[in-house]
Formats: sequence, structure tokens, C-alpha cells
Amino acid sequence: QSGTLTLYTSQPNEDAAETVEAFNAQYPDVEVEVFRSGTTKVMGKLMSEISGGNPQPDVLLIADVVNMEKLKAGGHLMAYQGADLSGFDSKTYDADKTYFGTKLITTGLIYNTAAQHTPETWEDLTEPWAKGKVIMPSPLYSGAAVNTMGILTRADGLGWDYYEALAENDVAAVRGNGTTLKQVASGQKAYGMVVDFLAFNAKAQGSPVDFMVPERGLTWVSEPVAILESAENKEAARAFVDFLLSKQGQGLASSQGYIPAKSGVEMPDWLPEDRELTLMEKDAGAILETMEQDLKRFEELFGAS
Amino acid sequence: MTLHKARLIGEGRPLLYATAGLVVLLSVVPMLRLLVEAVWPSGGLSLQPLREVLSDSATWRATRHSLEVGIAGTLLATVIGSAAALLFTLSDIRAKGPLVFAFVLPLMIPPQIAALSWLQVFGPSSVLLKILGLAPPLGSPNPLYSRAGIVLLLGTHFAPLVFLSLRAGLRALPRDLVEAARASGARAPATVVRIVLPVMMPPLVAGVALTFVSCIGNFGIPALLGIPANYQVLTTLIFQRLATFGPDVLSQVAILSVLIGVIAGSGIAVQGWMLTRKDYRLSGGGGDGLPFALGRWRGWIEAAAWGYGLAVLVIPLLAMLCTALVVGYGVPLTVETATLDNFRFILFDHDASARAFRNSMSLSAAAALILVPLCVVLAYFLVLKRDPLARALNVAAEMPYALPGVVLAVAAILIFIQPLPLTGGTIYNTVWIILFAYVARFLTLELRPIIAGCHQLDPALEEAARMCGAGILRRLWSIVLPLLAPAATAGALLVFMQALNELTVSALLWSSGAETLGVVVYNLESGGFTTKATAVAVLAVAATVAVMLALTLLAGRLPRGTLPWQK
Amino acid sequence: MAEVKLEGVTKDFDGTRAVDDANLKVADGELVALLGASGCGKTTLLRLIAGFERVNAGRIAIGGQQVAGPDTHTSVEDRNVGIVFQSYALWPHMSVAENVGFPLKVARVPRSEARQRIERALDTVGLAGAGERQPGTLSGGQRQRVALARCLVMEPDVVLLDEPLANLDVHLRASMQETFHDFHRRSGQTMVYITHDQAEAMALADRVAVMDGGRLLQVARPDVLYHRPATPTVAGFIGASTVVPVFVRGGEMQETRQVDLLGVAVTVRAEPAAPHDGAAQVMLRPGDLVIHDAPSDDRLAVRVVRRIYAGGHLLLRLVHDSSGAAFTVPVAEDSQFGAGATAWLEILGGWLIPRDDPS
Amino acid sequence: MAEVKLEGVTKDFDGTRAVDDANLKVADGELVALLGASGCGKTTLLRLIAGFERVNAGRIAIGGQQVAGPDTHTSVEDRNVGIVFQSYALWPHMSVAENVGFPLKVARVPRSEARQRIERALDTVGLAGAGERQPGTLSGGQRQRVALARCLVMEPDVVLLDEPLANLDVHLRASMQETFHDFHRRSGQTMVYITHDQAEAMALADRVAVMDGGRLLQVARPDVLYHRPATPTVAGFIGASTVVPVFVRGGEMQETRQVDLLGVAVTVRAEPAAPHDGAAQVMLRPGDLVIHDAPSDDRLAVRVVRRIYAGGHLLLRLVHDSSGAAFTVPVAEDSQFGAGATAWLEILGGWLIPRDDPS
Ligand SMILES: Nc1ncnc2c1ncn2[C@@H]1O[C@H](COP(=O)(O)OP(=O)(O)OP(=O)(O)O)[C@@H](O)[C@H]1O
Ligand SMILES: Nc1ncnc2c1ncn2[C@@H]1O[C@H](COP(=O)(O)OP(=O)(O)OP(=O)(O)O)[C@@H](O)[C@H]1O
Ligand SMILES: [Mg+2]
Ligand SMILES: [Mg+2]
Repeated sequence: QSGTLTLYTSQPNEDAAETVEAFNAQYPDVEVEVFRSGTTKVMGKLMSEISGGNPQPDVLLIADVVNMEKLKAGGHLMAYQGADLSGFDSKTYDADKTYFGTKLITTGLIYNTAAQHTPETWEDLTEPWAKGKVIMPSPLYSGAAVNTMGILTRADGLGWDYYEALAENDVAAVRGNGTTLKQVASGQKAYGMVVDFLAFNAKAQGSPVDFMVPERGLTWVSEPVAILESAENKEAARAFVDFLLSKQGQGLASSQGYIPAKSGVEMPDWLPEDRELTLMEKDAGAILETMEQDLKRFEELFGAS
Repeated sequence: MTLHKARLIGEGRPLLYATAGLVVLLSVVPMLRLLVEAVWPSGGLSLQPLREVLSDSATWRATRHSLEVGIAGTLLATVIGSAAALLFTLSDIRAKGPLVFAFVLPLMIPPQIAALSWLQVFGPSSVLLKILGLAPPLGSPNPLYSRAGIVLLLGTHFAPLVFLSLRAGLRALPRDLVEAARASGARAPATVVRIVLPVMMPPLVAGVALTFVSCIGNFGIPALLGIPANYQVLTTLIFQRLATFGPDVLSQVAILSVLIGVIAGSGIAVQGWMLTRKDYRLSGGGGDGLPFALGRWRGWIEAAAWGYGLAVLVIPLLAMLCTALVVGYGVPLTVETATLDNFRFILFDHDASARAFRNSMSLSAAAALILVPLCVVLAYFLVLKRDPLARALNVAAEMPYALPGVVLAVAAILIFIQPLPLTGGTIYNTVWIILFAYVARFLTLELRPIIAGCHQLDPALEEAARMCGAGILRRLWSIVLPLLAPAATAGALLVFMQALNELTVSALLWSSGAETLGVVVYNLESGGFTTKATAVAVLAVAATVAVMLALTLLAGRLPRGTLPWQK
Repeated sequence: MAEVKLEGVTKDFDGTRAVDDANLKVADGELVALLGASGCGKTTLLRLIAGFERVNAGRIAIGGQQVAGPDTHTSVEDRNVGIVFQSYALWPHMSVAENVGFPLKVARVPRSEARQRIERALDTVGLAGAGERQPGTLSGGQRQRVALARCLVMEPDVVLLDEPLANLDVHLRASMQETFHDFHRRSGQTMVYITHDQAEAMALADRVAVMDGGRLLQVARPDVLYHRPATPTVAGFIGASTVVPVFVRGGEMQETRQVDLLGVAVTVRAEPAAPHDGAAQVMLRPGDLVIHDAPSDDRLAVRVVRRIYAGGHLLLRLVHDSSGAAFTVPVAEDSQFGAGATAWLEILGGWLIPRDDPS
Repeated sequence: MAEVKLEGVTKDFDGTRAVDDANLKVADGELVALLGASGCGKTTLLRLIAGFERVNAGRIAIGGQQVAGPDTHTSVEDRNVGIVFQSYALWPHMSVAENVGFPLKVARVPRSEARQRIERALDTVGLAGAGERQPGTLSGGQRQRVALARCLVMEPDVVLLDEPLANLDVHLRASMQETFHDFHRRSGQTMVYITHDQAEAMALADRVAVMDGGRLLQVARPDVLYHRPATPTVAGFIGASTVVPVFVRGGEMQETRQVDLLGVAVTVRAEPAAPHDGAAQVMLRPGDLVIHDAPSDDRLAVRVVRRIYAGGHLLLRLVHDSSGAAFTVPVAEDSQFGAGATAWLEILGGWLIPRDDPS
């Protein structure tokens, strides 16, 4: 394999660098050009390039399937029938083999260690003791939050009642996970919903926060990878996808603190001993279908002004 | 004698056309490209997105909100900025240099950091309030998450725009105009209100217009403070559209951007209208006027000025420093937790940071330096020659600054994604596209103060140079530029500081090796390395201070009054 | 060196006519003074010659080359005219020497030569040694002299001066007049010199052009202007004079006329073509008047309204009450006429003004 | 209305002394003219009285109230002084009427009254009807008149004028002088009037103060200054004169002295206290000189260097070659003395200048 491979990704910088490094260990002749930014920005750039008629990336690695579905619908993704999917749950990849989940990024509960209570369940966020002290990313601005909203509102016993209760309890919906983390870490807020790796990174650096896996389980996204129809170096692109789905690739994700999507790969060390890792049920197609109404509904609920 | 030539091309036409061409490329082309995207998505006319956006109540609510916070924020910035400019220039307040520093530097503090630090100082976890026993209980709603909070942040963050513009103007105020008013029996307040401010209309209006456009186009502050309160403005609406990414997202974004452009453009039109009604040419030079004595108020006013500086500069700066000096975000700074690891990492172990410093410094400086001659020429034709072509470009120049950075970046991508015509080369994925975007975006920051300066020029000064046989380039270089130096530096400083801090444009345009400071901060931040990200921000402020101090060393060689913090 | 020629030059500023059909030929090496009341269009005329303003009608030629016309306009830089601005127009960011040296820098004169020429120019205007000062710290007169030096140093074909001595004291003014005179003789440059001081105009100029309301009323040698003004306005402008309405009663000689002047019969000088009867106006100079303390048939009764000390002698302001005509007559310092007293004027002669002012 | 008193007032600008130990008392209602060369410190003195500058030493009192001193400094607004600036200082953003009306607005004069007073003031300076114009469209002289009107309208206790007529033509200048004269008589205001025109100073002022190099050389009535100047500089400033070195050879009378003037014996006026021998200087006025075309023992041989036309007569510039002394003598227009010719001067008298200039 050789040539240049252009990768657009929303992975954190360090992770992306490690991934490329590990890939290059196998394919030293491929030069990987990386553009990294938030999902919104990566998509903004890609859509502009598509609109300008000259999309640059060969491979796209972003956080959520929703955007992948849209690209697929626009005919911009290439099917890769030959991908080795052994050990992958069929929920994690596209049936048409245009994109493949590479790891599971979960959203759970975060709390400031100085807070009086420790939230154990999603419902705890609606308790009176949490009133006004909870913060979460707004699905209006964050793809991961759309996903979380889609899962929670479809869960038995939660549903839209749950979001109504959150709104009742003065939960703040902010722009993204970063803001959520900072507010909890600095003690502005006591509890929140946040993606796992941010919370663990912060905790590892000594921030006064901890992550909690709720009893019902975590919501999750699968960080799918896809090859673009317009890719110039499809060979290398396939190799890259193969690598991500391989045992080494999955092991790397695990060592970076993510839950691997392939079964039989070692789990990351942050996973609590005492609690079973449960992932909540998720129907990506349904979430995508009702997304627009759901967002409207959310906006009405949390629309203070 | 070159009669024939003179008849054919007129005075300096080629220069004007060259400049105009550049400005068209920088401002008109991106806007047109967006317009095409709005009504001509994927190669066919479609009014569907237009209809959709215009019939959506969210659009009009966001527009109303944008206008609300835009106008209120501008008013606040104008009050703060002009009060400071008047005090620091015309009164006998002490320590003017440091005060000017304290007033200009907050532009370097990312507004979200300022907001967070205020939230900390006045929020539940405030050490200060805890000591006083006044800390609100954890989780109590914070008043900054509101329209008022947005206005407060916009007002304080952009006050330096008004300040720098007005201060540059005040330094050209002929002493005798003030003296004539005082001899007429007018005291300091009446003199300021009736004489000084009206005479200073051009720089004041320029500062106000800039602030208005900045407030309308700002994303960071409403994103931080408005989203939790679900108070949506046009820029956050655009971001939302991009984030949720429906069909025709680019068309919708383009249409919303045009809406912002229209609002900003009407602001500039008002400015132009205000300035053509009256005469503001000042003859005679400035002079060290007898400053107004503050008398027994001096102590109080100084305390207020320093108190303000404390609030907008020192507190956020300390908050940044505290964050950058601990291992993890939220860890209280104590002797045990303090560490220089973050700085060590940024300075020695993080190649991207070093590159980003180099890139951002050179990009910002290059943008500032390119813009000075460009704007001097444009302003010269606009104000002194009343050239219709230059006038038309005046409004266009505003657009790239009014657009959200993401949108300008999208426009830049749309323009440069295909290989350049003729040469076949491309600037896409290089630093040059970022430079293009910077020059386009910050054009107006340089142009407004310079135009204001031009309005106050005595035309005889330029005529005298013509008489000496100096051609247009000579006159611009030897006469007009030095006379405009204070305004030009004020503008260049604004450009430099804004560009150094900028994220939203480069977030879409950077490529490996062409990172900017904003990109590095953002990437570190989104990887969860807030403390390291803050260390970069602290170093950026330090670098800016270093640049300003370095300029001070050059002060002797610059025309008098060039540096805003000089006496 | 070049002649300057204006033909039918007209200039309007949004509605008001600042210069109206001006015709003027300044010969090569001639010094013409432009004299006129404030706001009469002198500066505008100068700016038209310099090229700062475009003509609305008419033509201007410098050295035989048309520089302004219906569709020509040579720009200032290419006309090689030097100007001393009424408002000085010094560049505040340059030192005095830099201001003066600027034209030389533009013309790429070698440094050492430039330095010498700057020093010489500053010396000429009495500012030797002030080269390093900033214009902002100079007094009004000092600034004007710097502006002058800047013009002198560039040695242009045509020099235009807009009241170059207005802010100088008599002393310096006299010596600067000498400077100009010598400079003009030596350089042989064509000069147009605006002033509102008729004494200066007559002392310096080869010819004087009197302007009023945008029009050139008369362009002539100083003594011609003094003795034979063409219109009442010119008469009023040049030297002290009184213009009074008269009735012409005939006259034997070609060059004199008999007139009835406020009831007194007087013989005055006139053009040969002057009418032999009808209403007209006569100009009286102080030399035409003798003051007496006793009445007589051929004397006019006037009232003394003010005694003005004029250094070594007095000027009496006299008013002829019934007509309102006012006269100024020099008398000895010890004259006994007090304010309010009555005196009797004998009129020895006068000049029959040939034309009325254009309206 | 108030008297103005300066005692030992001194002002330095970084090193250079602009005003040096000035002592002056302007009586209530008096008009004192400040006369002096460009850069001699006139404007600075005025600015000290107005309160724009702080004194370095000395005191200033207005109306008996000390307004400036070692540790007093009343601010400008509280001194009620009106000022007409040398540079006009019109506010560009206001119309002419607004400029003139500003002091009234500050003083909260009712509108209708203000309008009347503005109109009257504009009328006085000959600008009736120009109220709506913008200062930028006015000619230099028109601007100066607006500045004047602005000062007139506020009717202050003390009026300070910095060359208020410098940019006006003779015509207007004479009529503005009348205006001032009348205005001063009527209002009885105390005025300090800077001018570089000695004729204007003598015509208008009760007393004239002559300044040089920051010092007040002499403050006296115009005729005293003219006939009995205290120093050579004063003599040179007031009227045409020549100052020549002489040797005093005694004198019989208290008030005359015999002197040897360039080899010719002359009797000159002198102060009683004047020395009876030794080197001294004598001032000669044109009236002391008679020009002849033939030599004689008591005549000085001089060379005609220039004929200056002065309207109705000529001025001859004469130089005494061996001493370099220069004389200006008026002669008739038809005088035959041409440039380069030799003439002989008879000296009828002169004034023995009592003091030398302070260095
Ligand atoms: N740019 C202009 N716009 C409108 N009117 C003007 C302009 N410049 C001059 N004028 C008018 O044209 C007339 C002539 O002005 P100009 O400056 O030529 O007078 P001037 O003879 O030089 O007077 P002064 O002796 O007072 O300097 C005046 O009425 C003046 O107000
Ligand atoms: N702000 C200042 N700083 C330094 N020197 C000054 C300043 N103002 C005036 N001077 C100097 O003080 C001296 C007196 O100046 P001033 O303006 O009083 O002169 P003036 O008599 O009014 O002259 P003119 O008749 O030319 O207006 C001059 O040498 C001038 O250069
Ligand atoms: Mg003029
Ligand atoms: Mg002065």
C-alpha cells in the first residue's frame, strides 16, 4: 500500500495521532493526512467540498451514524463488501456495508465529587435534590446528544416523560460535552450527562469528577468509519478500514479508553468492576426518522424564552 | 508634461483598480459565492430553501434576538469604550499607559473564558464569596445565562473597539477647538458632549459600527450564555443548522448569513449617511491639550477605571492562570497542586503548539500588514476623492466580518476547492487560504479606523504634497500614511489580536502543518485537556503583550501618537 | 519659467459662482498680485491655476501648454507650480527641515545638495537653525515662513502665493517683501501673489489684478490702478479714497470734465471717451482734499467723527452729513479739529470713474 | 468689566522662555494692543491671561481676583474672558449660527433672545445671512469674522483678541476697526489685542505694549511710543524709522543734545536724564529727513537702492554705504531719483534713544 490517504475525523487529536501511527506501523508507505475537528465542523467542511465539487477525504471517521446515513442517502459513501466483520454486532454497522462502527462511545452520568449525592440512575437527575444542579449537552447543537435523546426517549419507563421531568427540574442544556464537563468539574453544576472518555480523562488528571454507569445502562454511538465514493486512494482506504476493524485496531481503541466494538477484545480499564456494562437498546433508523420532530419537541420543552 | 496620459487614466486610477480588485476578491466574491449557494444549490435554481428559511418562525425570532443583543451590546460597549477613551486621553488621570493596556488586552481574552471566570467568581464555587459567606448554593441558576448576560459580555468584550478608534481620533483633536469652547464658558461635561464628541463623530461612529457588526456576528458569547437559556441568535441558529444537518443545509446557512450581512450592511449605511451630513475636517494639528482636571473626583474615577480593568482583565487572566497551573480542570490551585507541566508540555513536547504559534503569529501579523496599505488606499479614494467605486466597496468590505467565521470558511472552501484558473495550482489545504480568509474577515477592522482618520485630515496637507510633485504612491507613503498612523495602528492592533485569537475560520481551513492557535486550543479542549488548552491561551496573551512591548521599543521611529498606549 | 494664461475661466461650488469668466495673462517672469475682498474668489482662482480644482468653463494654459479646459486636466504634480498655502499646510509628522526638504526628496536631489538647499531656504526666511523643530511648536508666523521655505526650495516654473505674509509683523513683512522682490528678480519666475494688502500689492507687483465677486475688475500697473481705477470698487480698494456721485456738466478738454460734486463745481480728470453729461461717480484721493476751518462757496461742510493716530500725524474721519459721504484726510499731529467739530473741505480735483461695477 | 494685572509673569516651554517677567496693568475698560515680532510670545501671554497655560512664576489678577499664581489657577470657564483665536478655532460640525450661538447655549440664554443676538453679531461682522453655512465652505477671512462674532456675542468681562483682523482685506479691516472701536467705547470692556500691524495698534489702542523675546519693552500711549521710544527695537517697530549709532557731543537744553551722526552734526530730542557724551543711538523718522540732489556739508551721501510705488507717491530705499544704515523716504511720484543714483540727505532732527534693548 502506498500513496496519500486523507482522513477526516472527529476523534480527539491524540487518539487520531495514535491511530495513524499504529496504521503506519503496518503500512509504512501510506502517508496519512488528517483533518481533525468537531463533528459539526468536519461535516461542514466536507459538505462544502462536496458542494464545490471536489471532496478531499478518502476516509471519514466521525462520531455518529446520523451523518453517515445522510451521506449515504446522498450517494457519497462507497460500499465495502469485503470488510471483515466477524465479532461485530450487526447493530454496529450498516447492512449495505457503507459504514462500520469502530468502537462504542458511551454517555453516562458525571458528578462533582464534592456534591452531596451520587446519582445512580438516569431518573436521579429528576430528583428534587438535583434541581437546578444538572447540566447536559443540547441535542440542538450536539450529534451525540441527539443520539442520547433518541435512546432515552425510546426506553421503557423513561420516554418523553423523562425529558419533561428534566425540564421541570431546571436542567441546563448547553452546547456540548466540553462545556458540560467544565461546569461540573469547576463546581458550577453538580451533575450531568457526558461522554465517558472526557470524564475519565478529567478524572485521570485529578479533576474532582467521577463517571457513573446508570443502572439501566449507557447510551452509545459507534464512531463509524466510511470510505467515500470519491476517494482517490481506495486501496489505502480499504486497508485503513481493515486496520480499524482488526484485532490490533480494536485493541488500540480499548487501550485509548474506548469500549471496542468487536467482541473478544479486552475492555478498557476504567470499566467499573462492580457494575455490569450494559448498553441501552438503540434503533438508529428510527432515531433518524423522527429526529426533526424530536428536536422541535426538545426545543419547546427547554425553550425558556 | 503627460497630458495625454492624464486625460486617459486620471489620478491614480490603476492603483484604485488594483485595490478595488483585491477588495472585490476578498469581500464580494465570497458573498456572491454564498448567494449562489443559497439559490443555486447543486447546480440548479431552487427557491425551496429560501422559502423554508423565511417562513420559519425561528429565523425571525433569532433575527430579533440578534438585533436586541447587537444593539444593546453596542450601546454598552460604546458607553464604556468612549468613557475610557475620553478619560485616558483628555483627563489628568494617572498611569494612562498601563490603563490603556488594561483596556485593550481583554480583546485577547476569549469571551467564554471571561464569562466562565465571572461565573466562578460570582457563582457557587467562588472562593471569594465562600470566604465572605455569600456564595450562592450549588446549582442555583446563574444570572449570566440570559439576554442581559449576553449583552454584558458583548459590551465588555468589544468595548476596546470603540476605545481604540475614538482614542486614535482624539489624538488629532486640535487644542483650540476645546479651548474655544471653554472660553465660551462651557465646563468639561458640556465641552465633551457638545464639542468633543460631535467633532469626533467619524472615529466614534466607526468604532460603534465595528462593534455592532462584531456583536451581530459573534458566536462564542451567545453560544455559551444563550444556549442554556434557549436564547437563540442568528449565529447560533446557523450553528444549529450545521449541527443537525438537514437537507440543503448549506443553502439554509447561506441564506441566514445573507440575513446577517443585510443587518450589518444597514449599520454601515447608517454610518455613511451620518458622516456625509456634516463636515469633520480638522485643520491644524493636534497638540498636547491642557487636560481636563478631574479635581477631587480623580481618586474615585481612577478607582473605577482600575476596578473595571480588574473585572475584565485581571480576574479572567488569573482564572486562566489558575487553570493552566493545575494538573486537571477544577482542581483548586494550592501549593501541592500547582505545576508547570502544562506549560512544559506546550512549550517543549507539543510540536503542534509550536507550529501554531509560528503560524498564528505570522498569519496575524501578515494580515495586519497587508491590510494597512490596502485600507489606506481604499480610504483615500473613498474619503478624500469621494470615489463612487470605493464607496460601493465600503459596504462590501463589512460582510466577511459580519458572517460567522464558519460561514466565511465555507465560502472560502467553495471558492478555492477547485484548482485556480490559469495557473492550475491551489491554495487549498495551505496556510494561504487561511491568510486569504483572515485578510477578508478583518478588512473592516482596519478600514473603519482609517476611514475615520481620513475624515479628519486637512486636505491641504495632501495638496501641498501634490504641489511638491509627489505622485500618488509617494503621497500615500510619505504624507497620508504617517498622518493616519494612529488610526492604522489601532486597526492593525485590532486585526492582530482578533486574528491571533480566532478559531471559527481556521477550524475548517487548517490542514496538517497549518494549525492555528485557535485550532490547537480547540483540539486540546475537545480531547479533554482543558488545562493544557488554557496554557496555550495564557501564552498567547503573553505573546501579545510581548509584541506590544516590542512595538513600544520602536516608538521613537514611529509618528507621534501612533501607539495607543503612548503618551 | 512660463507664462500663465486664463481664458473665460469659471468655477461654481454647488450653486455659488466663485470665479466668473476670468481672463488673465501673466507674462513669463511677471509678478501679478491678486487683490480683493475676503471671499471674492482669490484662493479659488489660485487653486484652479494649480490644478486642485477643475474649471467649469474656460481654459488655462501654462507655458503654452493647455493644462485645463473642457476636457483636459493636467494633475497638480505635473504642472510644476509651487504654492504657499494660506493655512500653511505643514506636515505635522515631519520636522521643519523634513517639510522643507520634501520636494527635493521627491525630485531625488542628492542628500548633501538637498541639505544645503534646505539650509539656504531656511536662512532666507529667517529660520536658520530651526530645522529640527516640529511644526506644532512654532508660532503662526514661523509656520508661514516654513511654508514659504518649502516653496522656495523647489524652484518651480510658476509660484503661487496665497497671502504668504499675512501673519507676519511689519518688520519681517518688509524684509520678506525684499526677499520676494530679490528672489523674483533673480529667478525670473512667473508669480501670482494673493494679498489683501494693497500696499504690498503695489510695492511688489508688476501688475495688480483686482477681483470682486468672482470677477476680475481691472488688471493694470499699480500707478494706473491708483490714478485711473476702472470701477468704484477698484477705486475703493487701492489707497484711501472716497467715491461720490456727481453730475457731469461738460468739459472743454479731452481729458477733463466739469462736474457738480455735492453742490460744488469741480474739474476732474477723465478718459477721453467719458460722457459730457449725465450722472457719474468721482473718486477723490486724500491729495485732492484740503481741510479748512472756515467756510467758502467752493468748500464742503463736513463733520469730524474720529481722530485716528497714525504715527507722526493724525487721520481725520470726516462725514458729509446730507449725503453720507465719508472722507479720510491726514492732518498734523497738533491739528485742532476735535471729534464733533465742523470743518470745510476744498476739493482740488478727482477722477471720473469710467464704468460701474459689474453686478 | 475688570482690570487685568500681570506681575512678573514668566512661562517656559521645555527650556525656552516664551514669556519673561512680564508686568502689565490693563485698566478697567482700557484697550491695550500687544505688538511684537512673530514668535515673541504674544500668543503665549494671551493664553496665560485666559488660563490655558499655567504660569511658571508671577501672578495674574482679573478684577482684583488673583486667577494665577504660584499655587492658584482658576480654570478658563470661570474667568469669563472672551477669546478670538489666531487660528479661528471654529467647530467644523456646527453651522456658522451654531458656532456663534454656542456661548449663549452654554449660558442658557432663551432661544428667541439668542437668535436675535446671533443675528446682530453676524450683522456686525458683515456676515448676515450666512448663518446656515458650514465653516468648511467659508473663505479664510469669512472664518475669522465668524470667530469674531462668536466672541462678540458672549459679552465677556475681558476680551482677548489674537490678530483678529490678520486675514481681512484693507476695506473690511478698516470697517472692522471701526466696529471694534465703537464696540469698545460702547461696552467699556477691557481688551487685550494682539496685532503685528503697528498702524492698527496705534489707531485702536489706548496704550500699546511692545514685546520682544518674551519681554515687554515699553507700554505707553501711541504718540509717546512714536516720538519717544525707549529702545531701538521699539523705535524700529513703530512707524518707519532708521536707528543709527551716534556720538553725543553735549547740548545746552535739558531736552536736546548735540550728536555726531555719521559725520554730520545734528541736534536731537532727548530725555532730560540723557548723558551729555558717549556713544548712543538716534532714531530718525521720515519727517526728519529731506532728500536733495546736490551735496552740502550737513548732508549725508546715500545711494538709492529701490523705488517702491506706494499709491500716489513713491518710497525710496536709501543706503548709506559706509555704515550700512538704510533709510526710507517718501517722495513725489514723479521724483527723478532712479535706482542706483546718489542722493543727499539733510537731517532735521531725531530722538536720542534712552536705553538699549535688554539682551
Ligand atoms: N469648497 C467650497 N465649497 C463651497 N463654497 C466654497 C468652497 N471654497 C470656497 N467657496 C466659496 O467661494 C467663495 C470664494 O472663496 P475663496 O476661498 O476663493 O475666497 P478668497 O478670496 O480666497 O477669500 P479670503 O481672502 O478670505 O481667503 C467664497 O464665497 C467661499 O465661501
Ligand atoms: N506648546 C509649545 N511648546 C514649545 N514651544 C512653544 C509652544 N508654544 C509656543 N512656543 C514657542 O514660544 C515662543 C512664543 O510663541 P507665541 O506663539 O507666543 O508667539 P507669537 O508672538 O504669538 O507669534 P506669532 O505672531 O507668530 O503668532 C515661540 O518661539 C514658540 O515657538
Ligand atoms: Mg483665500
Ligand atoms: Mg501668535
